[in-house]
Amino acid sequence: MSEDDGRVPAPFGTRDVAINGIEELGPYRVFSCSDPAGPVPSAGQFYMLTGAERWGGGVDERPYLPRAISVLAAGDGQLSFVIEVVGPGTGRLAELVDGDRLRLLGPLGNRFRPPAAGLRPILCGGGIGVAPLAMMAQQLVAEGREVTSLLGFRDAEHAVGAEFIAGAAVATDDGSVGHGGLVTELLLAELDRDPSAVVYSCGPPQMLDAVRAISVASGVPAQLALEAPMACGYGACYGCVVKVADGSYRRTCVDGPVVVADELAIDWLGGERSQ
Amino acid sequence: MSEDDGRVPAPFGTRDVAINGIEELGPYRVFSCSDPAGPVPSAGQFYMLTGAERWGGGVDERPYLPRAISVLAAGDGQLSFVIEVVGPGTGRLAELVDGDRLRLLGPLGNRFRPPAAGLRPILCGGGIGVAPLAMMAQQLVAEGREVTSLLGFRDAEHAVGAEFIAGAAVATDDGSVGHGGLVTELLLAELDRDPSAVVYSCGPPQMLDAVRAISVASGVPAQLALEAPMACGYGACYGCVVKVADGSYRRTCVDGPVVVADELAIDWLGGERSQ
Amino acid sequence: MTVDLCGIELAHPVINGSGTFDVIAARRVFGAAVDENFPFSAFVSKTITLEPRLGNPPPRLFETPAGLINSIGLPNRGVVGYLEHDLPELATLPVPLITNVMGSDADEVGQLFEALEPCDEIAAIELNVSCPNVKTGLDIGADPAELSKLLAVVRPKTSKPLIVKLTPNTANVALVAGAAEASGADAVSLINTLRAFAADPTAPGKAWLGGGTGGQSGPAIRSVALAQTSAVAAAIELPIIAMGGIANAANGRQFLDAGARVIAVGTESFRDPLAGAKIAAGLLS
Amino acid sequence: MTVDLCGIELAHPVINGSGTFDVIAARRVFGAAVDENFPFSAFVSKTITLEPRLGNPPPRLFETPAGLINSIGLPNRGVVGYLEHDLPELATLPVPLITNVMGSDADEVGQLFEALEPCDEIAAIELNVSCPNVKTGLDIGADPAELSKLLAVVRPKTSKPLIVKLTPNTANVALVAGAAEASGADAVSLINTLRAFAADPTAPGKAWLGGGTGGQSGPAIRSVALAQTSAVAAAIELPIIAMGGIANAANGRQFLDAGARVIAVGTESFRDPLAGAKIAAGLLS
Ligand SMILES: Cc1cc2nc3c(=O)[nH]c(=O)nc-3n(C[C@H](O)[C@H](O)[C@H](O)COP(=O)(O)OP(=O)(O)OC[C@H]3O[C@@H](n4cnc5c(N)ncnc54)[C@H](O)[C@@H]3O)c2cc1C
Ligand SMILES: Cc1cc2nc3c(=O)[nH]c(=O)nc-3n(C[C@H](O)[C@H](O)[C@H](O)COP(=O)(O)OP(=O)(O)OC[C@H]3O[C@@H](n4cnc5c(N)ncnc54)[C@H](O)[C@@H]3O)c2cc1C
Ligand SMILES: Cc1cc2nc3c(=O)[nH]c(=O)nc-3n(C[C@H](O)[C@H](O)[C@H](O)COP(=O)(O)O)c2cc1C
Ligand SMILES: Cc1cc2nc3c(=O)[nH]c(=O)nc-3n(C[C@H](O)[C@H](O)[C@H](O)COP(=O)(O)O)c2cc1C
Ligand code: FES
Ligand code: FES
Repeated sequence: MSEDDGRVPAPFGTRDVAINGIEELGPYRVFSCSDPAGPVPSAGQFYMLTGAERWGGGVDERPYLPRAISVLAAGDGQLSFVIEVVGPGTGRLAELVDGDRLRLLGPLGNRFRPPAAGLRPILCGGGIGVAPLAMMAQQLVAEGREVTSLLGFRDAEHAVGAEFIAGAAVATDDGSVGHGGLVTELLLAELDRDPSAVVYSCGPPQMLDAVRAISVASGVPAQLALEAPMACGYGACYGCVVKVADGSYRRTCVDGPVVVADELAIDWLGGERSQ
Repeated sequence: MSEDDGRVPAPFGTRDVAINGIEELGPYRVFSCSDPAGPVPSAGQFYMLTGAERWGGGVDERPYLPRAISVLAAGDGQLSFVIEVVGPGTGRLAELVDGDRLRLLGPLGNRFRPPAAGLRPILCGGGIGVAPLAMMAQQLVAEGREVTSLLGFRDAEHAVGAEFIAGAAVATDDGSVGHGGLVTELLLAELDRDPSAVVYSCGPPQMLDAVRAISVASGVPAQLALEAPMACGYGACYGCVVKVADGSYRRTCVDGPVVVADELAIDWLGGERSQ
Repeated sequence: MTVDLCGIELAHPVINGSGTFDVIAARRVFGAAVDENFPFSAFVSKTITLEPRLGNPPPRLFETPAGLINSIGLPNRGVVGYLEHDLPELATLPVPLITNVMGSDADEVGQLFEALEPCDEIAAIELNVSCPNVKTGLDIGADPAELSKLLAVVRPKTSKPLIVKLTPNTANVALVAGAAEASGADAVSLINTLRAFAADPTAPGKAWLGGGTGGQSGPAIRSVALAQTSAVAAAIELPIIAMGGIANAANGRQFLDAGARVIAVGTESFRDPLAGAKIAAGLLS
Repeated sequence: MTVDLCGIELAHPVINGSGTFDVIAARRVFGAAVDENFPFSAFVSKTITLEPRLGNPPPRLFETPAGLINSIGLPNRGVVGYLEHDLPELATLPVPLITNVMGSDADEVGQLFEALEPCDEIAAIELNVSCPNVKTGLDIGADPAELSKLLAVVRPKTSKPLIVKLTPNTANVALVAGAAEASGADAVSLINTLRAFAADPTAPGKAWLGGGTGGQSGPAIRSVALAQTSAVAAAIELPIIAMGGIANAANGRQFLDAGARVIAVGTESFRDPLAGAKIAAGLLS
């Protein structure tokens, strides 16, 4: 998926927009902003976000660089995002309140490709990975496609994230909501039932790797939206690479974040730390 | 004034207090906090202040170090301060709102000494230098002393700072309020009228130097509260020095901020930049 | 505000730091706007080596107080791939092209110079001497004598203006700059990243970066960059391209005042791809 | 958590960086609490020289992104004044005293060592080798050979444990540490401040600091300090006292994991005089 598949150019340079809607959903924080100047993003794309004021000054004097955040929903010149706080960058983004200015660059990256005719789309996600899948679900439903959504979470607290996709089946690690176990167990059951599907996936690296392995083993195509630490988001720093099948490295920001499962090297997770 | 004149020890280490009162007065911002754990400060003393959250992230990723701020008033476990924004540190302090936590160290430094019997106290200040003088005025009035207060400001906007000291005579550079000219012209007139006085002064370096020169020339004693860029405020860094009469350097934070006029080297301003 | 850099006329004094802006990727992301509003008055390529390099395994980045450690490992197609794939795209740039190269010895550098020699699209060569000398373990550019030896061999192999990009990891950068000047360099650029280590926050004692150590950039190193720029400006007559933590026009102005002819923006472009243009505009106003 | 530093037993691994805590002033400001809750397991004096020094004219400080440049200029009473005025006050400290000294040549350093030799209150000497060599302009500690020559002369002049405080402004600090080890040092400490320049924001091209150039400290230099600590730990067997931007226990832990036996807190003490105690407590928990 490294060709540019007709993506619309992003405005060159950052722009400041105002936050105009905040919502807490359990451990997640959803916020919206008005972005009349920006092109309409597609599911899978992301923005580099910075608080326009006081970005920095957190633990260890961070954050300093912008943070990559998937678009959750878009329309009518509005964008929304969902954040899970894991460090100083997401922490600062979650502190922003209505009226604060957000600095953004984007939309960036490629996007999920539409399912081939006859293939049933299955969305399979984990944790904060629900964001691009929620947007994909909306796109697919708008096109009249039937969607199967499978979402995995740590526990009941996080499982409220399932609300982002209507009708999603849920798995939790601790069994407190839905299936007790891995979301990929739900995926295997679905594929058992009917393998003529295409899988769209986003979530923690271990989950994505399981989806990759299932896709490779079963021949069911899968599009994986990857995460990687990013400094720039537009191909300038070469920092966000992932190892691909031929042993070389590919930039997640410009040749991703969406990759086809069999494009990844089998040991693509090797350089990753357990988070 | 380098001996310790019975100052009360400051608590060892910073403490966090809550801001519980904010007031705008023209270009000045006054804020109060409750500090039940701290000793009662005296006029001339100061605190090193930091916003407990998000100190940093301003222009050039500053502020990083705490900022020295004179105490404006104290009593009943409350402290108040007045800020004029000149850079990232004062800017951040001025952003703090009710309920925000302020980190403070102090009270630090020496203090204005009481006037000798028979000497009439004249307070002579400029700009934000009004803060320690306002506290000194209160102390003197509480002791039943009559006080002459002379305050100089840039313009009418800043001259609202005269409200910190009841009954102060005002000079402005642009003549928009009170005497048009330097506050030291008012001081000379007062000393002409009755030279058996002691001058307490705080303000911009050029003003303090003029007061110093008047004191040295007239023999009227003057106590000057100096400002210097400070990293620590408690004598650790040796960064805040001022040149004294014997040609050596003295730390403003522990052997000041109050110095007697004739203790300063004539060229003490030499290393200073015009601000 | 036009600036002469070794005979190349630049519209303003702001260029990019090598390896911190990929115009080919930027065109894919931002389209024609990149060329219409090109942020730099010259474009410096990332470092090209003789053979292709994959670069280091991830993670390659670590955010620090007011900066960034990178351990990218100079991924590039090698000089043949560069000439074949990249140069045609770079030839259409609206600004002069400076090609940055690195080799581990005089032989490699010489071959690189010879390969670039016929390309008229390349206005100048920037030689990155932060390559560790296999024998001493020091960067070649850390030692004035080593650098002189290298330049004596390779300088004659190119007719293009030669910019030597010094390493900051040395005891006295002015001595090294002096050696570059005496050995025929046409300009020097500095500073490259400071040797830095990122500890894995999750595994005590382990390196976070796939490449082991890395290089610190960003505002954290600005004061060191300014000190080295001043020291070099006092020691040599050559034009200086200065960089290191420049994030706004006021920062840039300080480097120009310290004696730089041209300034380069690196890490700040990651925060805003238009940083260079904004800084140039700020310098003009 | 007790730590052995060249035979000196420390209650925990956190000491102060030379010149960043003045216990005599702290007692004036904070009273008896300083001794009752002393933040460090040993106290390192500021640098003492043979002759008294006034230090540099102000301004002496410049705040930078995530750090500080200082140009204090080593004000001190000279070794005679130190022994007469400061030592009696320091002798009552609740922790061992390490006296930091600097001299511009072997003769000066030798005299300093001899002057301190009879003082039982001094548990160890830290030798600051960031002094510029008048002939080469480099810091004495920037060159392994220079340092070996110096130590060959002065090492025999003290029976106290000798800590060599290395300069970070060198191409390969591990080589210098190796020279210190081979020449009889009992420990090394690092890093001192990075050579830095602060431009006067109000006067283009002028230095802000009264002393001209200065030294960068604080979190901005932490990644460089970690890299140098790792490199030195890999090269020598001596105990290492590591510092540079340590602001919390997690930072400190990374230096210990990188091979330091003891860590020192400098600039962070300016933000909170109890920083050392808080970091020590954090390491224990
Ligand atoms: C394309 C894309 C889309 C994304 N979409 C979303 C989204 O929609 N919502 C969302 O919440 N997140 C999203 N993320 C993830 C988000 O970008 C990261 O969680 C965020 O960058 C973390 O920043 P932080 O400062 O909060 O945490 P960090 O402190 O950066 O910590 C994150 C992890 O990185 C490691 N790490 C890396 N560098 C450092 C360092 N210098 N110091 C300490 N630890 C470090 C740590 O192990 C830590 O666990 C997305 C990422 C990508 C690439
Ligand atoms: C004892 C004492 C009492 C004080 N009391 C008060 C008070 O009651 N109210 C009050 O408002 N102020 C008071 N001050 C002054 C206050 O501490 C300073 O104005 C404050 O530290 C400035 O910080 P800043 O970040 O806002 O500005 P800075 O950016 O620090 O700028 C202040 C000036 O310092 C220079 N400067 C120094 N370092 C730098 C740097 N790194 N970058 C750029 N410029 C630099 C600049 O020329 C600038 O004009 C007092 C100071 C002292 C010493
Ligand atoms: C991600 C990254 C990659 C870099 N790659 C190169 C490179 O290929 N060649 C080179 O000479 N310098 C390289 N540099 C160094 C920069 O050109 C520049 O010298 C340094 O980052 C300091 O400037 P800054 O603080 O503005 O980033 C790189 C820096 C970064 C941050
Ligand atoms: C204001 C100041 C004064 C210093 N004085 C000395 C000194 O006298 N002798 C010395 O060896 N190091 C001195 N240093 C260096 C520190 O001991 C320490 O090596 C350096 O600051 C790095 O640590 P930090 O980042 O924790 O401050 C000084 C540092 C500062 C900031
Ligand atoms: S984030 Fe910089 S290249 Fe991908
Ligand atoms: S501010 Fe540090 S010694 Fe005065």
